[in-house]
Amino acid sequence: MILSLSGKEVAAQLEQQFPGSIIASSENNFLVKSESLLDIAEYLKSSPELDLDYLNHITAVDYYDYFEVVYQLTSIKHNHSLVLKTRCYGRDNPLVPSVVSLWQGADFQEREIYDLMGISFDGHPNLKRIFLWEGFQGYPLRKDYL
Amino acid sequence: MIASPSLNLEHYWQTLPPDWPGGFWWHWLVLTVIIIASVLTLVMGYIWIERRGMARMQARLGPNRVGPFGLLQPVADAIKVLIKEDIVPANADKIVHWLAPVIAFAPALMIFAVIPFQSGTAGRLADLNIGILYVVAIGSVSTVGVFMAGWGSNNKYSLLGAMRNVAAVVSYEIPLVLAIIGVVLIAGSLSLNQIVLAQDIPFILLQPLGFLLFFIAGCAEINRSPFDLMEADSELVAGFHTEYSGMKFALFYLAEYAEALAISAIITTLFLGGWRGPLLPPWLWFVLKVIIVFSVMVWTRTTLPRVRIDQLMALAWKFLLPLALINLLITALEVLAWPEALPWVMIPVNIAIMVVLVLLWSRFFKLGWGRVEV
Amino acid sequence: MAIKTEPFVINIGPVHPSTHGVFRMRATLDGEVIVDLEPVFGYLHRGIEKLAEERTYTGVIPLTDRLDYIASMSNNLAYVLAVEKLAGIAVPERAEYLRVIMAELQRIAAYLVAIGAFLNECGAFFTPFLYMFREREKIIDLFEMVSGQRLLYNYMRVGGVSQDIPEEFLPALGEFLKQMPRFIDEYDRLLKQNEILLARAKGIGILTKEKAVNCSVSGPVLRASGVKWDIRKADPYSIYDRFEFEIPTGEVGDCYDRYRVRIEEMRQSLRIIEQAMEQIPSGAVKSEVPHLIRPPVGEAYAHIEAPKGELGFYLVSDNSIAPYRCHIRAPSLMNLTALREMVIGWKIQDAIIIFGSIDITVGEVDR
Amino acid sequence: MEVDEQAGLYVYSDTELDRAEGAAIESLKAHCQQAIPDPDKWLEEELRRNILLTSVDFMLNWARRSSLWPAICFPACCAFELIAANASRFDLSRFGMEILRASPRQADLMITAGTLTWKMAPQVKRIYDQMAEPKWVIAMGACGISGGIFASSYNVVPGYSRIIPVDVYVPGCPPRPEALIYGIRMLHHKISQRHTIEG
Repeated sequence: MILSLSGKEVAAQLEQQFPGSIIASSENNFLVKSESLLDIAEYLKSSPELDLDYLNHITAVDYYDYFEVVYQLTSIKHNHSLVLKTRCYGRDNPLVPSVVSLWQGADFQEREIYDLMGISFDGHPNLKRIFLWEGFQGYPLRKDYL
Repeated sequence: MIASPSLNLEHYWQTLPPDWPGGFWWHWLVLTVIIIASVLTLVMGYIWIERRGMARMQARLGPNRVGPFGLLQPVADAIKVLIKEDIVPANADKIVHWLAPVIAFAPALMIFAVIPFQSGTAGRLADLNIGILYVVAIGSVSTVGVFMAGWGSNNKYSLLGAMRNVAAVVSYEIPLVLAIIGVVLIAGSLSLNQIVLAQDIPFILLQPLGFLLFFIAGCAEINRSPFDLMEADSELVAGFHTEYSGMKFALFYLAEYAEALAISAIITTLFLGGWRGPLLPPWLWFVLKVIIVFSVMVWTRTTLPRVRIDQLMALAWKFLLPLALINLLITALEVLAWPEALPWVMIPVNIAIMVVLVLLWSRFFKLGWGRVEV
Repeated sequence: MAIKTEPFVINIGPVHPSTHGVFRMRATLDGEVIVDLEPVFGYLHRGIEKLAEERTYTGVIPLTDRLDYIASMSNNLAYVLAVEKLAGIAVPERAEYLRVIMAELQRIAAYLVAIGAFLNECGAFFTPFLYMFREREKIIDLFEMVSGQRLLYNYMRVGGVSQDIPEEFLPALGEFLKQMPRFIDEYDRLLKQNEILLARAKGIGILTKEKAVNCSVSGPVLRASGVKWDIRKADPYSIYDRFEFEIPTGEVGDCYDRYRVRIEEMRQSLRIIEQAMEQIPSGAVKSEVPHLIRPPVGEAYAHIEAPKGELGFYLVSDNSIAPYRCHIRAPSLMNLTALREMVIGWKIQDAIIIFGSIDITVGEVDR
Repeated sequence: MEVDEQAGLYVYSDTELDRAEGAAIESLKAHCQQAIPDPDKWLEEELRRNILLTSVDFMLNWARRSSLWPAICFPACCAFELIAANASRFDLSRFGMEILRASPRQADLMITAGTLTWKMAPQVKRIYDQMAEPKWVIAMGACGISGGIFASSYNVVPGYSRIIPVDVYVPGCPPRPEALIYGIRMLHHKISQRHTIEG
């Protein structure tokens, strides 16, 4: 079985490294500030005991007030996984740092989120619409899309 | 459209059989009609054989609804294609686009002018004393047509396909001609009729390596699988004739099979003893042998995957060319030793030489797993 | 003297014989060599994730069929596992076994298509493809017995499967298991003993271990690169911990390895089906589940080892009858991440077979 | 957009090409909101024709229906039923249809197997336009007829008849190969009613 790492434990561990960047944590996941996402992700990937080298998926959920971006990470070596979340506010130009530099697998998924949810990823090498065409009005996966 | 026969009319008059109705022009007219009709019929037969044979090899039935056993399928295809709209792409080079199918098709038909399909003078349109040279020269012309099609269509896939074709034909022409020279050495003549007459033992037995080389190079020359890179379905859409429709496409389609027919006819003439054979009438022997050769081509087409363009080149230059040269050398030595006619003892010897050489070369030469720099 | 050349941009697709549907690659060529390639998606983007938000939990199952349409059973399974995880629904034993049998049969069927298409792209003129389809028809017959459909089965339900198997199913399955190994050997010989195929496939399109993991590649493509990662073993969902099977891996990560891994996995799937057939208990095939499922507020991610790779469903519930958010982790899309690096520097013919060896379904890429 | 002085050609960047594609899709979407009716009027036509023309017609129609070469246009799920119909068990090659032309110029029949999205619509229309006359279209599957299960989506064209005229509709999701073969037989029937020569 893939061991689901407890968000609380990992958050406690990270709190020393990155004070103030963790907003909340629960058994399944933990929520970080979007500004410090890249640093934390880098730590999660490179730290030997976590070694979360495999990015299962990225997705975004629209909660009207904010967008939640969810990262599911797995370590193939230790066979454990972790869910990392971040939030971004505002409906005009929500912005989250891109993790393509860490996990190349994020490339198409970030473009997909940009295309369908309208969240921009800062630092993405080729951020343009992936499924819909240039000039498509609106972002279909948002809850207020008509 | 048909090559003018030998200019030496005086001589020609004399070679005609005494009971031949009319003279030279009658001979020309009747045989031209016979050749065009039989080539077109045979090409349709080929298409039928290929579609049915291929279907059987692929665990299917193949066309069987149109006419008995689907025999009328090629006829229906031909009528349909001929009455279909003819599209010229907007930015195409109109003249080149229009001329290309003609130039590709005509040579395939012209080759049959010198191929003897029957004993005696009535069995061929012209008995050129340099028949095989004529075949090789004319055979290369259709490449020009293919390249014109690729260029004139203003389509990238067409251009890629055409360029592959030119590269392949230029490379494979050399082993092809070298393989022919072996036959010419033994027969002692360039005339196709003389070559047939010289085959008391079919040359496939005396020249097994030459036959192998000729068959491979011939398949590559006419874009049969596994060398069908020019119209590679899964890569280049339809290759050089991507932009062709209607009658022009029909000409390309016909040319493809007419070339296959021509190559099988040449193989039959050079290596399988042409029209010679017991019991049955000579022309029937000829047709039978041609169909057998073509069936082998169908077989390879259904079984073998396609090689890559650099592997195609490597096969020509590293495998076929050296072997063709060695074959030529050995044949020359044999002919030097027995200037009259090669004895039948040479059959097992030559076959053994072929086996050894091919095995040896496949040791030296690998198609190359992975990246091959050319 | 160097001849002045200039790059040549060619659009492969969206309608092209070898793009497995409507996929487009914008390739820049230098002669025959690819210097740049950009995959273009979206020609089959039907908005399944959006449509799922307006349907009930059960109503989403037919949509999942149409994701990877040559492996519908696997898609059903991944989705119902996610809903069961979200709502905490138990599944009867017999249904679990049926699910495993169907998922493994589906894997064989999907690999047959993958291998056939790969060989077809090598230029084998439909022959291997048609032979693979002959065997695939047998599997489809089995599926038709249980679900009445030939392609999009819609067989699994939340809390079990839609109906029990008819009594002639297990004998037919046994017959199939008896015949299939011989055919798999035949396909194996196709590549192992053909010089042209070896030359076309060996050493082509190498994907290294590190690159594969970094690019989130999964399934046979990941295993061919030498990573022993199979969710059936790593995170045994359903009842996969009860069966014995191996995880075949490749060494180099080239097209040949990807083909070998698929062949080997078909054999392992047969092993799993055999064991499941022996152990299958009798009993109910569906637990008592309300027609309109209202899972508690929360989220769940369930993933399975689908024929293409890790297929996951991320569901968010707001205690209504429809999912608040349904995200699909599509293996085909992720596996394409590495495509650009894999094909650059190769000939256009290689690019086609590298693409074929990754084996995508556009329905899943674009969703 | 840059201008290549030497060749006198316009060089577009990828972004510009993407925008152009987007504009084409939008304009097609704006123009194709109504279904195109079946263009053939043969049903109402009176059969007042002489024997010669009829037999010429018969011959041409026989040829056309006996060698329908399908174009490759396989967007989605139904493609697999189409391939299955081509494979050993159902074997469309019996009707002379095994020659799948990858080039639309040489094809007669477009079997639209699968969902059509607005992004794909311009390409399908272009393929249809590239096919040489006479040409026919079979809309295969629920998606091809009306958008099917995806009809309410933001990117799905509700049926191929919005962008190209369709001759035969084969319902099903996906239709079984038998249904497709039945549809092809219906098309054969339709072709044999055609008058090429106006008498």
